[in-house]
Amino acid sequence: MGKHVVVIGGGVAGLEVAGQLSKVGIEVSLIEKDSNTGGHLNKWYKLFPDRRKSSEVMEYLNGITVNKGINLMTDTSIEMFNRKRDHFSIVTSGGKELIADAVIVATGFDLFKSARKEEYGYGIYDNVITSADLEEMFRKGEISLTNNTIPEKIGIIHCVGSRDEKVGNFYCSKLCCVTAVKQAIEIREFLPESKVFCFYMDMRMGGALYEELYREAQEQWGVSFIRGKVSEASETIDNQLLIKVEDTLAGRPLKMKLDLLVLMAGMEMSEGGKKIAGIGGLRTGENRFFAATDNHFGSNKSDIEGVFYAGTCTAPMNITETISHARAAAIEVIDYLKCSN
Amino acid sequence: MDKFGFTISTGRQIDYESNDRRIAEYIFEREPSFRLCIECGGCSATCTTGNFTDFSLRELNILIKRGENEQVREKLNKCMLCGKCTLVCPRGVNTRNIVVLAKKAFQKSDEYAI
Amino acid sequence: MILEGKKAVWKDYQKEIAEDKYYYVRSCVRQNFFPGSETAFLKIMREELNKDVYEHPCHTSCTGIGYHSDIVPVETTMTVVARQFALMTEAGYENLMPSCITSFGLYTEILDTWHHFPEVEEKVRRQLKKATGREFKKPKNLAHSSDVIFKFRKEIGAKAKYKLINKETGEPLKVVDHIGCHYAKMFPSKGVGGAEYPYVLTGMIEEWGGQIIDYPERRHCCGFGFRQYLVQANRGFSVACSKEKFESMKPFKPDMIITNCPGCPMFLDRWQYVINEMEGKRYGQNGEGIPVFTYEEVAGLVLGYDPWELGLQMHQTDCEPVLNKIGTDYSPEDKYNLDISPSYSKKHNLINV
Amino acid sequence: MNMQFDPFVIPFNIGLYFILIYVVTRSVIWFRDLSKPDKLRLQRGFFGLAFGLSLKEIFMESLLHRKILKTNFRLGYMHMSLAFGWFLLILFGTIEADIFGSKHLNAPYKAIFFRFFNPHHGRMGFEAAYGFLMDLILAFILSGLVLAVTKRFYSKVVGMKKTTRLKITDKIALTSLWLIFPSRLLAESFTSGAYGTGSFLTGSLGAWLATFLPAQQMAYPFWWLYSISLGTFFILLPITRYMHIPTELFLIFMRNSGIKTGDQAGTYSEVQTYSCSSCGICIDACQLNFSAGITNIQSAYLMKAIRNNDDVSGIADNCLMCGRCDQKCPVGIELSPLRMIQRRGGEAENDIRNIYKGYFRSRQTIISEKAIGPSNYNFLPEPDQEKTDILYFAGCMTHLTPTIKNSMIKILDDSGVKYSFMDEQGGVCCGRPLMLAGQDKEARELINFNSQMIWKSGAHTLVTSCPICYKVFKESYYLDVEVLHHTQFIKRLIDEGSVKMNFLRKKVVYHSPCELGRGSGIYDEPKDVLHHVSRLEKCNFEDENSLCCGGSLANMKISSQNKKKIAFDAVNELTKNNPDILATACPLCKKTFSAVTETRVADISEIVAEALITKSVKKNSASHTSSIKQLANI
Repeated sequence: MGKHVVVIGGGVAGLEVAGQLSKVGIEVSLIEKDSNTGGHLNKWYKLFPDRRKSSEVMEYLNGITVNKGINLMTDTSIEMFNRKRDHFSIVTSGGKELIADAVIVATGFDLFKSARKEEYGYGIYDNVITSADLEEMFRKGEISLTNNTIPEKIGIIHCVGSRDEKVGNFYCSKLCCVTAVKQAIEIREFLPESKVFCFYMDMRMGGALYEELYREAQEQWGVSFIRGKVSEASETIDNQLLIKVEDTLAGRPLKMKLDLLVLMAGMEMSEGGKKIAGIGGLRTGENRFFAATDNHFGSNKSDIEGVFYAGTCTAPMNITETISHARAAAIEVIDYLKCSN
Repeated sequence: MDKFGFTISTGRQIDYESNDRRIAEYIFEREPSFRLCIECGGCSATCTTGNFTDFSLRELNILIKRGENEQVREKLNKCMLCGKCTLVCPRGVNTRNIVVLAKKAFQKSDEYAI
Repeated sequence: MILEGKKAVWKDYQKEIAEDKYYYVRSCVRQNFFPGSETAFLKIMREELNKDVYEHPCHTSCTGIGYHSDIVPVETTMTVVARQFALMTEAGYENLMPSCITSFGLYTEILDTWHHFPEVEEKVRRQLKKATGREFKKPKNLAHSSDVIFKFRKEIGAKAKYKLINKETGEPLKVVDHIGCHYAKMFPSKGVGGAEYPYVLTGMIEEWGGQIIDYPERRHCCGFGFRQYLVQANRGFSVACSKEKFESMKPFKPDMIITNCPGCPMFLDRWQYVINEMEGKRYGQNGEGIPVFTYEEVAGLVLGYDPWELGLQMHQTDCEPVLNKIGTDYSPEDKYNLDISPSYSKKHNLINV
Repeated sequence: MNMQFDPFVIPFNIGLYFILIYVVTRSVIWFRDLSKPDKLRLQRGFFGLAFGLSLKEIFMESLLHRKILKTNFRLGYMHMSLAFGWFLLILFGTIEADIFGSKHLNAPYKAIFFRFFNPHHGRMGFEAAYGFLMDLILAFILSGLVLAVTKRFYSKVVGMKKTTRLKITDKIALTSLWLIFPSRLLAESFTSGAYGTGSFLTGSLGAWLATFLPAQQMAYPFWWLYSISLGTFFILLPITRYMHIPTELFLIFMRNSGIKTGDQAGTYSEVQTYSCSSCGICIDACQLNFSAGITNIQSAYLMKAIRNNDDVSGIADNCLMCGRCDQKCPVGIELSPLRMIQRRGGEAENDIRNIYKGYFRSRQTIISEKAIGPSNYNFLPEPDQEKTDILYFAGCMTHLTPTIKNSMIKILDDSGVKYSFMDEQGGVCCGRPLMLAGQDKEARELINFNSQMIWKSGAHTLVTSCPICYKVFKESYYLDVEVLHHTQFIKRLIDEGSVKMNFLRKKVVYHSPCELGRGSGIYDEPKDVLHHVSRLEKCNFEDENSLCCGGSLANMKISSQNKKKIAFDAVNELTKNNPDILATACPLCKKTFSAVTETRVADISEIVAEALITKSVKKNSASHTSSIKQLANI
């Protein structure tokens, strides 16, 4: 029908929606700020709950986008975009102007900057890392400390930057719990001699097969789960990490030495997203993610007609949900373009 | 010390490093389902003994795991082994065996320090 | 430990510290804990740095101790503090420089409260007017005296006679810094370097040649905690806090402890004696304790002041180990028979106390 | 020519006299270790009816193996041919030696090796006929032997799913046992071949062998082999399972004299342990084996582990105590009581197995607290119970199945009896679970508490809903009140006519709970009650043969998954011809079954309460008002 849609963000959501739209013959321009598409997926080694390689998902996404006539613009960001009567004019960092009948915002999320939880000493203590850093280690195929020794006791802190008023994030990032469980298992696979401790506030095993994974972690891998928010970490003379936490189920404070501390960084509205929100005048919610028009049946719609949302730019989602959300967005757009004829 | 009219108070903190968790290890080895406890407290709620005193199997579980053995020792002996806990446990933990094994473990540790 | 990381944090916690014209308010307890400190501070400010530091004779306690012991209601405290401000205003000063960490914390807290609840400020103004007929301007700049020493650490370093270096080995002294809880824990943005990795004392020590050591219980309170200490029955808890710190710092073999709070040096110093009496434990090297100093005393030492003039004989844990290490020239025999005759004062150019 | 002696008989003689001496000494020790009353029983038995009974039983069981024949013919035949056949061989051999021997009353070896010493014997007439008989017996034994050998290598042949695993001494003994009769056959055959004697078996085989072998020379080594294998077998006997051959005689006699397995290890428990022939019937009977695939803890293995002084705690604790093996054991060993003794013992130190230990093993003395640590129930309140006629004790498990509790209250209220609900607010455990864990001393504390409650109530009858409680109330409480399971109580109410009920047109299958059925021998009352209110149908596992639900408190080790497997298989059997209701009489069975089946699982009391024609309720019960409350919140 010779319509043109601009998709902002080449992550899972962006690729999915672009693929779906090009399938029905809509001309799609996909704008990605990085030099390659895939976003966070590239950083991850394996995915919960079934620990399949993230590259497999990437293959799928490439399958529906590569050579499908999608106009992909990498290393490109948006400088301006505004509505001109029935279409949008988008100016890219390259100074190029795109005219679009609809815009899909799929700017995704940023991982919480763990250094903001100063008391955990990320970037200050040698062996405090984030979930993303750990995935990097998994991909390299070796988990080692800064002095190149193998850690024996590994602690995982849940809810870093989530459900935490102190860093201004009241919401639950939803994926950290299951990521922690997944990574705990992977650590034990890599280091059969190691002991892994998860420090959680609540175990939020909502998704399909999450609870089963949790059970596996306990039963087969002997991961210990300790309920309590770690209050502070500090380095000991032998370069270990001393953490303080209340074992809320024992009702006693607990002090423990660890070799490696992994912070389950939460999800935050991406910087790119904030920028778009600014220049596009799009409404964001208290959690700073994009605010959709309706929580139940308008989760893809923005207040501006013709601008749609796809994926984690609206709220924390796992890949399954992101892909569904993106497909839903595609339907919304197609529907909108039909009516706008 | 009378000289000062006070003594240095000792904390309630669980010191994971210095605690002795061999009792826990003994049980883990023989009753793997011990690992499955999610501290829901179902056992404590239905407990026949708990009906009369502050005995809580949930608490006992965690104290064993943390190696707070002295507390466990005196609580342990209140269990009647009636088995209601095993029936209500949502995770299929063989709770009775945990108590029996814990008793055995203490017995052993007393005899020839396991 | 990744120093860059810390530096990054320190960058986030810069604070504005006035250049000159300070209105100095003394601490209630330091006068008799370590009287040499404030004296030395004034000498350094006036004679070494030639700053205008004004003290008002009518200045009273800020009631912080009473406030934190839950015996003085906050409104009363505010009114008393308002009076301090009034005195400063009358004296024509705008840069408030408390010597006490708790006062500093309290002023910060009150100013913040007034900022968020102007009506409270108004009420306090009315009360002060009614009670004393005074009026006040809020201080333009509020900095703790350790902030000021931090600001001028380089100047002091330039004039330094000694460095915090072991003159035998040439090794920098290993120094534990202990920051008063009320300095930044309540308002991290108001402390140099913030609450988690405070820089205020670290900066001085680095500048004067020492080496700061970071140990697990760095953040822990010294145990003063007002109610904990004031009530004898609670002292066991108080001393336990200090002990926790000593146990944690011991493996790092610190040469000395530097503090910026009236209470902390007192307790870190005296509790070492108490713990030794009760349990026969000592935490320093070769059977000694760990000498505890205030930052003014340390500044005085590097500037080459006489230790006994600085009042180091008031310390229960002997300071001599440090004096010997940095090579201070001092007369051990004078330690307890300090004759404050004008002649002695002349000889040691003692400022008139 | 007629020799009187040949060196090859020496091994046999050594073996024979060794075993005779050993058995005598052993029996002396056993007798000495008996408790006074048991000694008396034994003496009384010896000059009483028991002796006769024993002889009969020994003949029927030890020789003919009637029980095994009944449960499994081929296996029975195997055991019979060997035992009975050998017995006949010895018997007739001796007679033969006495009649035809050079002189009468010979040394035993003369009978055993008769052919060797009388090679010309048996050419014609009566001698030949007798020879024929001897060959027949030998053939009979050999046929059994063939079965035995094949069983070893392929147990299906004798219709068994599992066969016992052996230790090395067993293997040697077994080979020697196997060698005995073939070697006798060959020895006799060669001799016959050489002298042209022998009957249809030895004769013909000998003749044929002689055609291509030097029979004369071949015979001698086989006589040696025969003697040696006999000797070895006798010497190894005491440290192998074949000790059961002599021991079983003692067992039968002691049992008939009325001696019972106590709760402590002693002569009788040891005699039983040694009487186990490891026939393996218990293994096939065990649900842990055929439902959960646990194949190393069955009674045969327990008996063996005890005989070998192994650490048995792992085996002893991993058992449902359903008592199916007790029922099936052809030797009639009281397996569950023996297991309980081991549980009380806790973890024994593994014994260095020197030969002496094998022949005279030290008996493990049993101190409950030593093994398990003390308990402490001083938190229990002062027992106190209002006066009443009938006392109802629901039990812990029943509190987890409130419908049973409420149904009983409904029935009790309606029956008009004066009753009181002993553990309405949740009482103290009956003590059986502790006993099953081997903690009798601790259990005693709880038993004393409950006993005082019961005495204070002045009730004449105690009704309980839980078979576990019932068994312990009946057996381990020393009460002067009548103890009834609620099925018995309901039966009585029906007979007295104090409750009336409709007939429910429902197809019902009854699952007999272990503790109630095999445990306490109550099979009929439950079924009578069900007959009264519903269409009770037969199933493949009735009464003694009924299955365990798997939920048993007795198994300390079993995982919840394995429990489920057992429950699942049991339910499948019981619901084969899909009944409307799977009825049981135990809260634990109900709970276990309900978890794994769509079919409605109901306690008999529920079904009765459902069918009840309620009269105008009279005020007669202390806990009446509150019981109505409970009815309300079913």
